[in-house]
Amino acid sequence: MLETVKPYLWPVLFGVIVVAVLPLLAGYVVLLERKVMADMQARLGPMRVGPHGLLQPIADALKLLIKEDIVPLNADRVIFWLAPVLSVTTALVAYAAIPFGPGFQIADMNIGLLFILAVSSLGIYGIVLGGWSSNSNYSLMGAIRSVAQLVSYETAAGLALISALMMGSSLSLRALVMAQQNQGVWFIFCVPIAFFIYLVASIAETNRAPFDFPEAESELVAGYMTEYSGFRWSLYFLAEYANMIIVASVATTLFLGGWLRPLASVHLQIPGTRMEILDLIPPLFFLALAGYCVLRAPRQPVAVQKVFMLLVAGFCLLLAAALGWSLTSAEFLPAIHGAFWFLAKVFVYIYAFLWIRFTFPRYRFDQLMNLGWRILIPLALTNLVGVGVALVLHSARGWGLFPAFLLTTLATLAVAGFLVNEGDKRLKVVAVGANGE
Amino acid sequence: MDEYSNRGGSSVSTTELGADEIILNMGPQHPSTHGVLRVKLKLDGERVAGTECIIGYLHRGVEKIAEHRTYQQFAPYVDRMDYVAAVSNGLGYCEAVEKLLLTEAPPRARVVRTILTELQRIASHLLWLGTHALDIGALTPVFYCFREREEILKIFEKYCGARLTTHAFRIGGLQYETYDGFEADVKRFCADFTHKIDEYETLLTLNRIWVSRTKGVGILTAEDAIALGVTGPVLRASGIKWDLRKAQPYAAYDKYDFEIPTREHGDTYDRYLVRMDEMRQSQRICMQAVEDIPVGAIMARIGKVLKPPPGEVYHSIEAPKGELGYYIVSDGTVQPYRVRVRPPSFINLQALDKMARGGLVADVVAIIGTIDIVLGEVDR
Amino acid sequence: MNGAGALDQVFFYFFAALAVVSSVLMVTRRNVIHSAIFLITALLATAGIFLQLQAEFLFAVQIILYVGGIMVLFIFAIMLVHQDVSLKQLRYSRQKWVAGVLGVILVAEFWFALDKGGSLFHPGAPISGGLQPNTEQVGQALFGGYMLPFEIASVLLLVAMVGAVVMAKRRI
Amino acid sequence: MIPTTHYLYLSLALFTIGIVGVLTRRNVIVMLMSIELILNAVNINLVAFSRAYGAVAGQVFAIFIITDAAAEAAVGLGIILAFFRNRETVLADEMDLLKW
Repeated sequence: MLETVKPYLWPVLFGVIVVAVLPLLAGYVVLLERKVMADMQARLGPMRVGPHGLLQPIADALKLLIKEDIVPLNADRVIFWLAPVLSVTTALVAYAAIPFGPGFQIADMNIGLLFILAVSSLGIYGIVLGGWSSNSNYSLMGAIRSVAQLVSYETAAGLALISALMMGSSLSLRALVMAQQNQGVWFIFCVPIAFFIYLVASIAETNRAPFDFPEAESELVAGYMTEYSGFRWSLYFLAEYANMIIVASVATTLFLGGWLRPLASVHLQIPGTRMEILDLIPPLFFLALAGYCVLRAPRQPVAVQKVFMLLVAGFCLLLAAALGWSLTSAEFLPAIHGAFWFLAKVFVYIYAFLWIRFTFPRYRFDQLMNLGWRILIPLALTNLVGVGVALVLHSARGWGLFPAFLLTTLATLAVAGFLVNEGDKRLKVVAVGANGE
Repeated sequence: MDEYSNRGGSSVSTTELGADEIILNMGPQHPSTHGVLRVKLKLDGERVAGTECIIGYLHRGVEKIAEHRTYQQFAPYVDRMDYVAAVSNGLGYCEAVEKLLLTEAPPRARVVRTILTELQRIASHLLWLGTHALDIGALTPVFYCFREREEILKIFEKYCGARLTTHAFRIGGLQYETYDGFEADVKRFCADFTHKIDEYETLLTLNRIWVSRTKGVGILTAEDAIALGVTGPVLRASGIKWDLRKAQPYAAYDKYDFEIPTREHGDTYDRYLVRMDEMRQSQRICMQAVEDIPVGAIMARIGKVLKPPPGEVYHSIEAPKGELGYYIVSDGTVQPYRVRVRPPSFINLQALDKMARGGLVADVVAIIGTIDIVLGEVDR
Repeated sequence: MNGAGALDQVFFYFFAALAVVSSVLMVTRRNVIHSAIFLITALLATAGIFLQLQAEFLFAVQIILYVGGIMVLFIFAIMLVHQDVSLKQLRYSRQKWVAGVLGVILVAEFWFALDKGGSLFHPGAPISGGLQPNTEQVGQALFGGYMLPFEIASVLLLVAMVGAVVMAKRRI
Repeated sequence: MIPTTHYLYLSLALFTIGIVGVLTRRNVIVMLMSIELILNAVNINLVAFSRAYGAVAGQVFAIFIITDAAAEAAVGLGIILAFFRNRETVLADEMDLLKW
């Protein structure tokens, strides 16, 4: 019996780690978002709880936990209770397939990508049922909008992902990363348009601005979660941020080389040792961070905050030590550094999300649908044909990888220009029509 | 009472297809109705089949209060109407009473009034720009706008001690002399501000999403605008060159060189552009005015007790939101017999139905923003 | 019996029970949304059975298409039609007894057939690893021998799409 | 190893429940959902046989059936919505006019 259980031990342990760490991570993504937003808007952001607001997520979580839980009159209680749980569950289950590093993956499924797509498509139910069971107009409209939006943009996202699949010829996420290693190029450089389509579609899928219709505050107050409060509301929030991390992870794995180091095929070694110069970046980064924290510590206003800042510095030092120590061991090097690079890429992707959110106004719902169906999906299809052609040119005609993809990318760009142009023309016609009324 | 049933945001779901139309209540507690405006939307799916504004949630009886106050005592009340452009309200009222008294403020007071009023126009437009962009979903411009508005409010604070409801002017001139460094402050602000407007414009003017959200949305033709009595930037965006600062100059506007920005389509985008240009023009006026402020008295000789001769007067100025008119009837006592205010927001709000009908729900939000209403002024 | 086999059995009977119970609930619930939720549960349980049968690709397709696509469409439609009224209406039509009897007869018939004839199936010894690699196998079959049916299915989908648009659009 | 007949019994159960659902419920949407359940039961059969005989054809046909179900749901729901718009009902026994 023990033999039966044994292979499941590591995955279960990884799963527990993910489930335990993820809410915390999501909380800090929120803090990051608020800090980035503040930076872009010429203010400071949270500064009160902990130095530079470092404890803000924990304070927020505590506050949400002890808030009153309000259930609207005539709400469908069971579904009202179930919906946020469903949202979070589906978001967490999707992590099962994501390779955070070469050794750190809960399950390497042969249908890994399909699994993630399948599970995240279930996330719709959390939104729809929550909106429906609240018994409120705003919630219901938010729910209906979100269904339409998610269904449309899932198509575009799926089509964009297929081009990476064609490059790596596998559905297993680990195999896809290995393919990028073997071919010596991140897929984003081969299929930039697919990456762009996925970027846009993933913003829409996670309901982030400029596509945040299900919760457009100036129109629908808070959309499907208008009637939610306290802990249930925070579950939705957790699900949203967990989903953000998932789409970022998928994009990282498929387009940005997963856990691979930038310039993974360059091996510049420090003379006399086996260590590579580029591998020194992660420990040095954390060392610098620790140094900064130590410098800032005396400037903190309260003694507790000084201590906390030093603790943060110690934590960074610990990470730097772990990353540095792994340089000496060939076994742990890819595992630990892989996780570092993976998370770094995920955060870059999320930063792009935030940047876009604070820069652009919100689309209107019909414009969103137009963008999805009339531009992104045709473009994704064209791109798919382009990738196919390029692969044939590469493998059958012996073209180089880059000339082949340059050609098809340019062709796809031309189609994109045409589509956008047509869209603009249609807009003008609509405007003239409105004038005529 | 009316054809619309009284269903709030939390009522039973009515989005069935069978009934062709549903009623959605926006406000009075809704994030984007700018205060306590309540709009009942009759929706056909996502299309707006009709709107009805329900106002009065902020009614304080300002006009009635005036009948029980002396002329000077009433002056602070007008600040509470359009509370984001209090200086303009004060200017209109003071000039109206001065007209009633058959007197005029001295030249220095008039120039200072012009400067402060134009600064107030910029501040009001900045607030409009920030909230309008926020309604359309751009989160960042509002903070930039408030940053510059803050500078203006600082100048107000230094001048008269108050930031929002300033009560900056008195009947007959000014209470306070300008503080040391007033000119320098205004000049510094004006010099910086040109770049700041460019900054807002880089964020919005050519942004595809912004253009697609505002162009062709909420179109108001010139005929409709005139028929509805719309004034201010909303009117000028429809292509009518009408600005009281040029048409019947007051304060010191006849001395300065500025233009009246107009556009022709009358949509939300044009109104946006008109207001942006107006801020530039206001900055231009301030620059000219601050260059030479005449020296001399700041208060006309009118005495402490004001008893205007019996009669009536209508005086209007170009407030940031449009024509702000005061109709005052005097019966020869210290208190006005009747004061009637023509607030620009109230009149402009009438155009909402014309602009919103046939559009989408999201457009209503944009249109309420583009009219630039302040409920304190609408309800009085 | 080894442990993996036992696990296999646990999964199968769990999913089977889940599927049957939730489909019974689906037919009997008064609230249409609840019915839809139980159908979703049944479909997910079926997906679990597909997984247990080592048809991974079908497992993903079942969830993406059936649960994530078709059932969302159902819920969408239920939300669009007025559903408050249905709570007060009779659930079952008048012929429910006839239908019940027919159902019992149907079960008896099939049960008899399976009971007597089940042993007549002569499956070869199941391939130990299942049809692996599953996705590739299905893909090759789909684009190889079943190319024509595949294309016909796509035409069917196109027709259905046009049909649905025509049906749903108020003014064409 | 679970015998193939167990899958067939499961399939039978789901199939019968689906049939009873179609025959008894008045709500057309529930009837459509019952039909989905029937198709699903067939899929279980196909996949079970595919596993038992080691032939991929069963799975391919299951995919075709899912395609079919999607088409059916789209058109069926379209009809229901159109009907509901005109008649304000989704009950089968109230759909008793050929023309209105």
